Amino acid sequence: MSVATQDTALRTGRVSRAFIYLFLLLMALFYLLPFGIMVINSLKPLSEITGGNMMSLPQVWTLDAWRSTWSTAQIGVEPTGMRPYFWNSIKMVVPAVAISTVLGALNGYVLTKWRFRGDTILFGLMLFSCFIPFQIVLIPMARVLGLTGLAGSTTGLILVHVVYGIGFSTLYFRNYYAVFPTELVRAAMMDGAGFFRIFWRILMPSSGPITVVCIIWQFTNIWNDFLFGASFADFDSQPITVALNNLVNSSTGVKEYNVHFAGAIYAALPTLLVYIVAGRYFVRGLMSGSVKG
Amino acid sequence: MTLIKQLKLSAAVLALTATTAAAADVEVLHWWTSGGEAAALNVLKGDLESQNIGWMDMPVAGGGGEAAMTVLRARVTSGNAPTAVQMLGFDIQDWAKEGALANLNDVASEGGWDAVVPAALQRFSKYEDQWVAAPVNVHSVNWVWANKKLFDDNNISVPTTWEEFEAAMQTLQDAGVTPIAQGGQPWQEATLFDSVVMATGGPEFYQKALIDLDPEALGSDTMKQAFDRLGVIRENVDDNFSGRDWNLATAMVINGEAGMQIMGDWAKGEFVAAGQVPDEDFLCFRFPGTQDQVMFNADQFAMFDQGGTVSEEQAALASAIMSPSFQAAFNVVKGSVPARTDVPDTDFDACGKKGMADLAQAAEADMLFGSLAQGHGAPASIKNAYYDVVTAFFNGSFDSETATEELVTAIEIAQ
Amino acid sequence: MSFLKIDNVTKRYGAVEVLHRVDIDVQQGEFLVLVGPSGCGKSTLLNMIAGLEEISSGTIAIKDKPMNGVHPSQRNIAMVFQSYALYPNMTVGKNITFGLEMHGVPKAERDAKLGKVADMLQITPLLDRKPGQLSGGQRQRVAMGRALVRDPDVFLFDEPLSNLDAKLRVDMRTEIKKLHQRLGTTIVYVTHDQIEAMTLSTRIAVMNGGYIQQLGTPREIYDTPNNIFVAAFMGSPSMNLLDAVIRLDGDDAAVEIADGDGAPVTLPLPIPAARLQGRDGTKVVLGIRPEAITDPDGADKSANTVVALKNVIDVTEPAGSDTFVTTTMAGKDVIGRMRADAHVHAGDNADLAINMDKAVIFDPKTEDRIV
Amino acid sequence: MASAPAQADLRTRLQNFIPKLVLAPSVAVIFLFVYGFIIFTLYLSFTDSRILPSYNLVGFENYSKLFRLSHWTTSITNLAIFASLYIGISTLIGLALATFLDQKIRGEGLLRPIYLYPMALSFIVTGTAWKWLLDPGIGLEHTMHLWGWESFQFGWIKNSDYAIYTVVLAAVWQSSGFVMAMFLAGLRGIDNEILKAAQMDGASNFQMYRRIILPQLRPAFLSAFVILSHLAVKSYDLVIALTGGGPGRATELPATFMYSYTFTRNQMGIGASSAVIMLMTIAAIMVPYLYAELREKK
Repeated sequence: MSVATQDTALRTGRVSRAFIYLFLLLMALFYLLPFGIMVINSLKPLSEITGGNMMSLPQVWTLDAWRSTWSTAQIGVEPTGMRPYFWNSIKMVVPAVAISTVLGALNGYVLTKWRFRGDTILFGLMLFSCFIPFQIVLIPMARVLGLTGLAGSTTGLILVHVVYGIGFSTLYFRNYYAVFPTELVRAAMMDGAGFFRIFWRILMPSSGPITVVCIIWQFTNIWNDFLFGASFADFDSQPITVALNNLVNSSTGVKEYNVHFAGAIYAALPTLLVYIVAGRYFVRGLMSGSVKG
Repeated sequence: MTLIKQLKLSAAVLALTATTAAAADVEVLHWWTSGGEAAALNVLKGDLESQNIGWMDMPVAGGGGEAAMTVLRARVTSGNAPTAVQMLGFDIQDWAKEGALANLNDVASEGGWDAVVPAALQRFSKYEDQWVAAPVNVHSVNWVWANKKLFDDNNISVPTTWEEFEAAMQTLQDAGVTPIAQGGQPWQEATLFDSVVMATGGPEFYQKALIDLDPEALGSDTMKQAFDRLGVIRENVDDNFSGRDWNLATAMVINGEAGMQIMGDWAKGEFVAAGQVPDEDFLCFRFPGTQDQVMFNADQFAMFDQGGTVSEEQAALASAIMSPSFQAAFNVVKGSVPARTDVPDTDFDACGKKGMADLAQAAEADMLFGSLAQGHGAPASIKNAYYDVVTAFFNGSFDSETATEELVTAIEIAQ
Repeated sequence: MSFLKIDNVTKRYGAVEVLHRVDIDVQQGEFLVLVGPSGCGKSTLLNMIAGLEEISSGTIAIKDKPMNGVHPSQRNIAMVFQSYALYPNMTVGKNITFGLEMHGVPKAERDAKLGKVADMLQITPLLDRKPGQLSGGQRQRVAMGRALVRDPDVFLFDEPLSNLDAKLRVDMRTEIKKLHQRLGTTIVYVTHDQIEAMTLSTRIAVMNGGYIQQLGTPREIYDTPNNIFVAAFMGSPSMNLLDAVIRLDGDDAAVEIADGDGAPVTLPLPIPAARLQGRDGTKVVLGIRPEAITDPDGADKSANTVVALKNVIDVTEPAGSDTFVTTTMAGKDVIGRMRADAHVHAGDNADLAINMDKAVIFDPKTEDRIV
Repeated sequence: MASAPAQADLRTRLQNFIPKLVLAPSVAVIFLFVYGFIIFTLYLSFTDSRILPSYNLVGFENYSKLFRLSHWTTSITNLAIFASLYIGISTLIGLALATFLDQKIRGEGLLRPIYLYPMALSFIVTGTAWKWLLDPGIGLEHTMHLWGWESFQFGWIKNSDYAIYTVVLAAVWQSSGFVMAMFLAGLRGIDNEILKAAQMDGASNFQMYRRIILPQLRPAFLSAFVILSHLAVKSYDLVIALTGGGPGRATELPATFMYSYTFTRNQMGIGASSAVIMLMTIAAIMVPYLYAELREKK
């Protein structure tokens, strides 16, 4: 299971190797370009952007845009910057990711190791739920949140994200646990471990890779959500994507591109961090389950 | 919550004056997020805070309030409506029809709103004879904003007819300038078309076609002619217009890349922000052929019903909005004109003064028309159907004949 | 009184019945092997004893206590799995004592038991390693240690040797047998390998298609298989099964088969004709184990009925200790076992001795044994 | 199952009950929040709902209106173009990157996150960045002109006929790295001995990929297909941020259509009917797939 590299390499000639490297580098450029330009331009003063070449490096390097976006940019009536919204998002994402991951793991565990009649159909139904377009759930969801008294609260947002995250997290864990030896579970059962003890002591310690995949996936999706955040949040629980939208989509006034870009980067920072920190485990995690179908 | 509010309200009634009331908060949903707009709202916020009423800000920018309206839908459905919401035209009527809005009649009669707000505006602020919204401003959309230096350099005088307008565009074209700066979003193209229809068919035709939605008028040759004229304007727009924001188009006029922009009076804010002075650096005039008409839209704040009554904070907010001082302060910044006609024009610049005079005059002569593109001609479904056809034409998918036919069908489906 | 009683047990999945009314009584200290091809139901039966699968009907009782519905951990049984099922995240020591920990055994006692079991299995140096660092044989020991430490009433083994290489398998087999003899525990052992079944068991249950085909000591199973299935399944190389016809002559009974040239050969049976009353001339299946077909010098001297005949040898397979020969009788390949120094070669028209004492006769329709 | 539950002890009965109890909340919320809402939407599609849900049934009127809208046809066509190109190209690029990256490439550890990171960005950020880059006035075309390549032209985003391809471009940019990761994982999971055997059999590199490796990547293909198709169907933010559905309505997709009819046009009935059609389309594609997949595993 240790992945890092493996010898699926073929014997290739020097010309084809050169071609491979060229292709890989060009693609790297293609992937870096848009974001690179955002970074570069967020470090320029506004005049340099509107007057000049967007691909050139800044003549004057400045962090002004970054500073003002974080703490003083006008978002709505208050010049608060994106800082408070950033924390709103954190407060929403962390519990939502944790809950949906744990639920997904438990569901996967039940669906593979405690099978019962109709479990496959249930799983199919859960999986299909990933495909529901979020636009259609807004109104009924709002109603439910209102009835449960969760409207406009971070708790309500967490609920929404957990609900629509369960499908994928269950999928990941189910596929992972499907290849997890059932005999281990049986052995633990005979050793006298109960349902939860087997889960925590036997399955969880071996679920590292898939947990990473699931967390990355959930974190990215929930952090980047705009629709639910805008619709179900109150003035004091709006997530950062809504703030970014307010910053970038203001209808009048000078377009402060450098501030917009800095804002976009702030909004993307945690997810980027998650990818960079956990990315090495990502391929490993995918390998150990989810793509094995 | 409701009970507390009622208690507070009765306390306020007992004290007979609003200022002594205990502090409470208003949550305001709006899409005024840019620097200037926010500064204007801050006037309102300060006003309320002086009355010990806190301001909870709930901005949702995007799409001229479209995003905010979606949020509103979710909030109302969940029973967690904001206290006050920025709204346009028919949206107010639609929400009032749902019974969601609070009756502001008491505040209105106290402030004498009936006398100072033009009747055409009241059509949107009132539902079944009840005031449900407090109008902040009146924007008008049949404005042309022009670069004065380019006009002077090319000896162009302010056009007053279509022919003169066409000639002016030609002159600018010949001089190597983009004649018309246009933003490429459906609402901008439709806003332009509003003026073209008015100029081509006259007020009666406009009323019949775009407000009463008479299929015959919609499918008439006059409409086709209006599309033809829009086509002429399209030829005078650079190819890079698609997707462009309106203020970027304004910037083109400001820095002399383009000669004119047909846009609502909010464009003025961009000129002012760029340090330009009306009549010296830029010109504002009515779209040729619509000199006597004012095609308007108005931002209003609707108050959401909080348990069958107007809360004391809502009342305070409504009267603060309608106070002449706020109306003046806000509209000077925003570029629009006050919704009350009795506000002195002293603080306004030349364009503002002209706008106020035009409004008063048009109100008098019954020449005040809601802009369809801005949601003041017909409900949102019709407005968007109208967008669909106009933008398809402007982007070259239809010729004028197909566009006319499509307009009839699209509006019929939307009804 | 039996120690483990399987009484009329049936297993159904929905409408499909996979085990049919199984009855087995296991006495204390017995080593019962369930053997059969894959899909015969042996693992299902084992899992039901373990409590890992529900019993559809019937009863399983241990020490006279019905176990239906009792949780696996409460049955005082232990199980060794085919894949060993060692917890990959725990050390060997932890693996062994996990069950004790779950049952609330105090740490000191756990350690004492662990030490004893580890000594017995000679795995003391491995206790701090993780399963991933162990060889197959070591894992096998750990798995057994995990079962032993519990000191259960019944040990269950689910094909425990099938993941080992041939040499290790033989070693471990011996070790399991030793362990059984030393501890005198009751064991139920599942395998598809008939050699394991023969070598280890005190009794064997041969299963097929959800039925017990035969339950008996290894000797009984081997010498007097109940039916063609058991006869063919047990033994390697497996029993020769030939089409034959009964010939009764007065008191003498015989069977007639065709030799390599198609000529009829009569083979006398060591039983009175009365036992085949009324079957004269009927078709039967004659079963002869390979070791009953030998070179004349290698024939069992104590046997009563040895038939000598000549037949052409097609193939010889010297296996060191013996030489297996293939010849043709009744249109089929027939395998015989000769001494290593019998000096036969392919193509020889060799002398063969058939020990008819060991012959069995089956009814071709019911496939049951007649004699 | 017909066992003897009366005899089961408490612990066993509890143990049998717990798994279902654990699964129950998830199943309940899925049934309420997904299938309940789908049924609600189905119901709405037969009502005259406008600004808020109404319960006044009008039969198939919304559906007949829907199919008279040229705008709807456009968005369906666009989805067909977008989804097929997006899934196809992402898969191809992902496969190519994974294959090449699997050739013992120096610097793989650096390249992999570069390919992968776009997935971390929200579609809003992606859309904003690409909008800028593709705008002929300020983006790539402008830069090329400044660098002296005057004849360079890349104005797809402004062209009604080509704008949908810029949406494909940005979407591919975002997800192909993710697909790469899935294929890489698949490649790393292939047994080396098979490859050695194939080499001994004299298979060329190309044949080896086509005949041996690709067929073994089937699970990765399927996972990629599920993830990409769900992203394609849900693509909303990207279009809004990149083109706003324009020029005109040229890049409208069913998701944006549904949103605009439900929320900005106050024609919730038509919006709901479009959602129903969309869900039916998804179901028509996904249900057989899920059926085949899940049955196989049993």
